[in-house]
Amino acid sequence: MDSGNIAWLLISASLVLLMTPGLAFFYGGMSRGKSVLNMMMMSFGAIAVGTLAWVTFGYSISGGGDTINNIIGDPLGDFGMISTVESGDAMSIISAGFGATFAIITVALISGSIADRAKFGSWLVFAFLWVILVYSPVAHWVWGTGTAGEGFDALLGAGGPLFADLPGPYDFAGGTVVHINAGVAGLVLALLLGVRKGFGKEPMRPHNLPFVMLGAALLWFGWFGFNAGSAFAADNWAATAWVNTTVATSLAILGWLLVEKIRDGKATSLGAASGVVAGLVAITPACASVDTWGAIVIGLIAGILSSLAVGLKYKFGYDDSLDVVGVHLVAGLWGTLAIGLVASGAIQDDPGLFYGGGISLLGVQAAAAGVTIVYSAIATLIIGLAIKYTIGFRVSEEVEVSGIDLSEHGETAYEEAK
Amino acid sequence: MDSGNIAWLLISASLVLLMTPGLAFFYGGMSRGKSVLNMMMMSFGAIAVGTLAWVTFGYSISGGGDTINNIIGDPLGDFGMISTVESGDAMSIISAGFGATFAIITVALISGSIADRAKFGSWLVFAFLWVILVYSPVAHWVWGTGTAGEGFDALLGAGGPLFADLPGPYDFAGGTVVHINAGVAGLVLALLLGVRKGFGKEPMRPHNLPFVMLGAALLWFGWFGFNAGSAFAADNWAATAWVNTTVATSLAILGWLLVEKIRDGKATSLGAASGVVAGLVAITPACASVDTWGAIVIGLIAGILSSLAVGLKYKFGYDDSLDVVGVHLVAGLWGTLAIGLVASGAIQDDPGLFYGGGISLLGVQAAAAGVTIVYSAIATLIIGLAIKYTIGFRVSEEVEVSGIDLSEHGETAYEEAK
Amino acid sequence: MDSGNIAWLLISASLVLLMTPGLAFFYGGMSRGKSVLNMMMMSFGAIAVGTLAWVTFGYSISGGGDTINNIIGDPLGDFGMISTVESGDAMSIISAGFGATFAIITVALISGSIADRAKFGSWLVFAFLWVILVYSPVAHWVWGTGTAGEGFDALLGAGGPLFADLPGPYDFAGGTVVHINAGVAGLVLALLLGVRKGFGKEPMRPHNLPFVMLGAALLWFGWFGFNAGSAFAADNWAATAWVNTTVATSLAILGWLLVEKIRDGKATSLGAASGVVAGLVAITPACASVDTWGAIVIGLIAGILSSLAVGLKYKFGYDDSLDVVGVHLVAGLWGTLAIGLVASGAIQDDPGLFYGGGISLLGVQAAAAGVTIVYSAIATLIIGLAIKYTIGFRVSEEVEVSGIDLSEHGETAYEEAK
Amino acid sequence: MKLVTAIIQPHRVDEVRAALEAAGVKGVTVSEAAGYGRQKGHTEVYRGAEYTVDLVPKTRLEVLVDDADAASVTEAIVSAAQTGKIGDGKVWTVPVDDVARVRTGEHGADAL
Amino acid sequence: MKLVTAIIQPHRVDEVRAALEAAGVKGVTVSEAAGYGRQKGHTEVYRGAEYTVDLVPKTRLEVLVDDADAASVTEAIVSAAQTGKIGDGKVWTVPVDDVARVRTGEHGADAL
Amino acid sequence: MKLVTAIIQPHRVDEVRAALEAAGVKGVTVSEAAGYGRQKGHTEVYRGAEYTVDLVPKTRLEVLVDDADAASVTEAIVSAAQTGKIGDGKVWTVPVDDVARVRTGEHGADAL
Ligand SMILES: Nc1ncnc2c1ncn2[C@@H]1O[C@H](COP(=O)(O)OP(=O)(O)O)[C@@H](O)[C@H]1O
Ligand SMILES: Nc1ncnc2c1ncn2[C@@H]1O[C@H](COP(=O)(O)OP(=O)(O)O)[C@@H](O)[C@H]1O
Ligand SMILES: Nc1ncnc2c1ncn2[C@@H]1O[C@H](COP(=O)(O)OP(=O)(O)O)[C@@H](O)[C@H]1O
Repeated sequence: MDSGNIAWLLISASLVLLMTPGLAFFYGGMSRGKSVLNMMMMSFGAIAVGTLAWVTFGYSISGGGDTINNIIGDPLGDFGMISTVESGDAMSIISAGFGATFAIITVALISGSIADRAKFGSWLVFAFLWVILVYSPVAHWVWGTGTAGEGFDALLGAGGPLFADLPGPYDFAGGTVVHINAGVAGLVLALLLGVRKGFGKEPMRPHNLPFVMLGAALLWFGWFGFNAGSAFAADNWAATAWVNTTVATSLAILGWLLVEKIRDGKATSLGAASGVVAGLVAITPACASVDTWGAIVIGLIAGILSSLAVGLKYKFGYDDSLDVVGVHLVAGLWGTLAIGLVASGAIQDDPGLFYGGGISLLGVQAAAAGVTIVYSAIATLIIGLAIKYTIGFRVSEEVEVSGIDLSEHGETAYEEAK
Repeated sequence: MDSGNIAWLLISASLVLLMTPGLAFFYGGMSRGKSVLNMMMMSFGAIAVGTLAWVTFGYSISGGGDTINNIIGDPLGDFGMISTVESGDAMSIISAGFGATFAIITVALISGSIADRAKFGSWLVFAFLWVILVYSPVAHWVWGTGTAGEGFDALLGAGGPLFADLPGPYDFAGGTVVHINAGVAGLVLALLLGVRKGFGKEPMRPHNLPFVMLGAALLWFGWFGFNAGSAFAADNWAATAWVNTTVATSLAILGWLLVEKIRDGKATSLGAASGVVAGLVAITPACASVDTWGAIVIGLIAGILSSLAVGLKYKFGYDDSLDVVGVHLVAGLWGTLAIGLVASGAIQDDPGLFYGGGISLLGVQAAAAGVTIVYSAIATLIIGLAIKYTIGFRVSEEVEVSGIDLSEHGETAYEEAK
Repeated sequence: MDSGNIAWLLISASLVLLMTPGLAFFYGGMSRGKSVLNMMMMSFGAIAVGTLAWVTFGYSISGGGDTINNIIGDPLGDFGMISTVESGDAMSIISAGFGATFAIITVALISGSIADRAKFGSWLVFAFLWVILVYSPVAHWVWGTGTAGEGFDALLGAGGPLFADLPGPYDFAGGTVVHINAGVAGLVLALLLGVRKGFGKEPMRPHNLPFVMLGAALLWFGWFGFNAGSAFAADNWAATAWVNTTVATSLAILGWLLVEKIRDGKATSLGAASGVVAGLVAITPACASVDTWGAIVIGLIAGILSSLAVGLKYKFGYDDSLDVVGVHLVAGLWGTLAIGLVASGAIQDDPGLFYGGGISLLGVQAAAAGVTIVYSAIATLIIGLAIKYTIGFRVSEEVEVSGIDLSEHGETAYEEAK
Repeated sequence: MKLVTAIIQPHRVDEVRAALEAAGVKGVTVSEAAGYGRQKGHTEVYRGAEYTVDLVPKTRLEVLVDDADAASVTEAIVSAAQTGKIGDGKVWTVPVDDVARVRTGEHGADAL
Repeated sequence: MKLVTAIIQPHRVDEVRAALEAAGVKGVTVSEAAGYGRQKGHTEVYRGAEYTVDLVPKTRLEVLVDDADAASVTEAIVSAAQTGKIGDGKVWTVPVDDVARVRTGEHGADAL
Repeated sequence: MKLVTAIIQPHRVDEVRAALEAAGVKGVTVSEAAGYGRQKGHTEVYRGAEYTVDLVPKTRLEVLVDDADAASVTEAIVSAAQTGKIGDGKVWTVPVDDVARVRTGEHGADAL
């Protein structure tokens, strides 16, 4: 046992747990004043039921111990995480905790696409099921078994044509498992629940931009645990991940603001905060694969791409209210694919296309993303439909107009004048 | 010197210091808009005078060095913490700092029971004296000497019948020292200062619920340092404490929301934030004594108990304004006693009643709680009375109505429109 | 490689990065509601362009590798930090990242002096240039070459009369490099841009004091990484820095509140938050040079001095809007000089005047401060003038009146009622 | 001249404004208000303590019009603001002695 | 009909509302205001800079009543709002030409 | 008595207040409002979505005066509030039947 590594994992897990309240502010600030509490409660609720889902079945499914046909871990393999906790092995114990924080933030991310209109109870049920049935299996494929390649091959039939004998896929901290996964699920739920009353007509502007900035700041801070903590050691991988995370995120801010300045004439604070998140998302899978130039390219392009992508929902008419698709799916995809382009080969073995590697790494990255997209879309749809046609998923139009905070939670956020 | 352990203590101390500003937001958001600054200032003031009290006498009293009849540490044993700092021993130095952060948050917790009506100067005097005369001795009994048993035996006469030859008491991170202690002191002060004008009639609703959520989030984040840091090493105890803290807190959220849903029809954000704190409090003494199932039970029941207990003040007519009693005393007691029931015996030696141990551990836990309650009540009352009848403790009714922020601090919290 | 030290540096760098969003809230809360976003954007913008400036040239200039006449590091010495990142040495990599966070917060501090009136684009240009041309050289002189003495001697001609064969100067975490430097630059910019419309007549009170408290709390939390992280190890220096940081800051709160209570009759929350920052600033250079008594003296006097100094701008008529001079320059100077008075000699070699050392340490500290002041003033002025007479630095009076958030960023901060 | 004041549901402001524009009204002053009346408020619960909010948010519109237009403007507001639910609000008219435009100092109908 | 407008101390709203209900008034419109007058404001100090707040928060109540009730409603408000301290406020009455209820389109006394 | 109501630019409040004091007016009630009119609003953009704010913030002043003073008070406000730019606002006068001072119960001119 290396106490330095344990110390880094302990604090990394704490940092990642803080990300979800950070998200509550990022999303909550973007909501309207009459639905900020519901937005925040979806994050806090995700922590509560996400932990329960993880401790009961999720951890076992995602783990690499006894598996069912190598495809998923045995859901009852370590029910209650008891044998891990009683092992007395500090690294195993805190890794189980670290894993919980990833499951939590991933499902919490989805809530942004269904702002202002989901029944709180239904959300809790969704989050519980989604962690077990969607997050945990995908985590198993990518991280549960040595390398992501093995996991996907197991899923698609061992020794299958896709990943065997090819490099990668690489996903250091969760480009596929977390961001593509959550982004796709967000899109599915947005379509399933339908647009909000007034979508595309009424403005629905963010009610508290400093809260959005606060959320972005806490997310960034927590993301150091997310990315550099994914080294599972306080080593040069962690240090590199730290530097790349900072560089890419800074450049994504600049990328997003540049688009705004050119297109709208003004660089906004919402743009800066959004750029922060887009950059963090894009560098997540790649943070230990690239050098500083790679981080610069990934960040800058992430900011540009996502700032353009958030407009798509008005074109296509899906109400992805707080842009889970435009930010997490788009930047997550970009970061995952970018490894195939700009991986330096210095830390991990396989360089990307522009660093002297062939096209195959890019192909593998795309395939991994594709499998995640397909699985996440189908599984999320099934869970969503089951909820919609049993307990119902959406509040009434009247509730939307009068404010979901009041009707779902019996509260209003502010009474500052008294 | 193990740099990994030092690193973990350095960051744990930083995390625990952050808890007090977190508390400022948790409490401040629950206050009315005209008294939020005073509420926050009681926390910031607790940091300032708490540090001074600790550095001068508190650290020496709580310490295990030279003692006065084994009952308390010699108050001038390490006046100014100079000999500790000059020892050059990193673990000793940062442990002294870590101890300061515990003293600070404990006294700050008390302020919730006297919201809107305490003179700021009197509060500072109270906090200074309380850290020295109440917090530090109790810390000595529980943590200052090898085990809590020895400390209490010394207090009650060495070799006394209560603790000698019995297991425990166990208090890993401060169920007795911090939460029961602060909860009792809060009750005493609430009674001493009397109810606010309008208590039980006017609503006095929280003026900013997102601030309450922010406070709860910062408290949780900081609490990782509190609980897992109390291992004084980055080891399996710390890792177990981390996992149990997360599990119990998540379940306490669910417990609190469940009661609300059943009783009031709606699960509130204030309930979720309150559940966070109740869970954190309850798992504090037990975080290294139980396995995951124990954490689930402790958390769930803490949420349920505290959500019911916060209503008691209206029944009994004491104005514990922000529920220091309902949350800290009740959940702190529950967590302390729960060790006697569900301690697994795997990490510490003694299992609880349901894990094959006898009833004696429960008895010892109850006795430790009892001693703390009695001492805290008497000593707090004496300090409180001394202040009340010299410099006065409470502002005038006019100040309460017009707002304590303005009259005590000459400020108003917001002027957002300009 | 010591994983405990790496873990501590990883988290320290994360903490220092969080300081800049903390500053955004500290400054943003003090702004008026119509310019809070611009204030926050100056911090977020500083992160974005500060990182870019550091990665490209700043790191190389500040570094101790190849130098130009020993005066500054070769600006292209490690362009892109590539060779550092590819070295695979965890400590070097994370130290480069740690350095970035210092450059960022230093330039962000300056923005407080030009609240409400700087063009955002011009600010970005300024921040980029200032990191490269002012921050990085000064960092080189003080930290880039073994000891600060060597650096300054190189600057002033090797073997010069000032620093050779004398003790010090000492600047553990950045009294000169960060606070004096930023303070002077703030003064220069405030003079260059001129006073705001209504300065000294209209009140311009802080629009959200809880945000100011939040900012102070995040700054303090982050500052543990800043001060204790500057030990570059989880050791007794770090532990001592941690304790001194907490003690001095607590005392500075008391110092500031004391002045307010005596002078204005009321201790304010803005005063407490300001005291936090003044104390943190003053202890920054001295945090590993003094014992607890030294920390008490430095903190208390810092609070008193800065609380008096913030009034100077009304006397002299410069609009240092959020008191960069009164807090950072004054407390930074005090802390730097105080080493010459109360350094204990126990950790570092040279004791101060009151601890049995001679006057020479004080002289050297003053000289180091002096050199920093002169260089920072001149270089900042040149950059500022260049911007003023090319792209312009200040918005129109109409923009100031209607609010810079709207005109520069096209946003308003709040719409809570909807 | 007349001052027509309307207390309406906040979410009908856009409709009313459109109706006023259609009726040729060039300016309106808007402010926030709250009302008691037949319409019920709601209850909020904080840590088990009930909190009754019986003031319902409303929006106040004020329109200065020529005497001749008062009735038609009132009807325009009533029909645009009507949802048929309790709490739709009131519109009333008071006589005005004089109006001045600050920018020009004009008085009377020219000032509208 | 008449419109009775009252500017009162914010902390007397509940008492006045009760008095109005007792007087048979069914609806009231409430809004926030601030006043200058004989009552003094207060001073706030931020980093040593004084900031004088001379606007004192007040609450405005508006009640539409039948001509006959104007005087008694005024008295009801005055006595319920009175604390005897400077700054208690004013109550005034203006003539109203017409009132309409938005929900039904009724006019006149029926609309109250 | 008369009630003079003015809708002005928020940043002219201090000037108007000074002018009113100079004109011997002892009390004023102030509240926030917003207006549509000739003056244009502005556009805000959030993540590429445009958000048009066409309500411009204004401040409402209300002054109760003796009949004889209504015209001079109106002029005092107009000249103090005037900037000459579109959006300077309106000042209007309505007749008042009666005024009461809450503190004393006085009526009429004594109540001012
Ligand atoms: N007598 C009154 N004087 C002033 N405002 C009134 C009066 N009665 C009602 N209002 C206003 O009109 C609003 C709607 O009235 P309410 O009685 O709830 O519904 P409705 O007008 O549809 O019958 C109230 O909220 C209040 O603002
Ligand atoms: N002439 C006036 N016109 C309009 N409102 C007034 C006038 N005089 C006073 N007020 C309002 O009445 C409030 C109380 O007036 P003030 O002179 O302070 O006390 P009092 O009415 O008890 O003598 C003021 O804050 C203001 O809102
Ligand atoms: N007919 C009206 N009735 C009520 N208020 C009006 C009317 N016309 C204008 N206003 C108010 O006066 C303000 C200024 O009017 P505007 O037409 O923009 O400029 P100006 O009065 O300088 O021509 C508006 O914002 C609105 O608050």
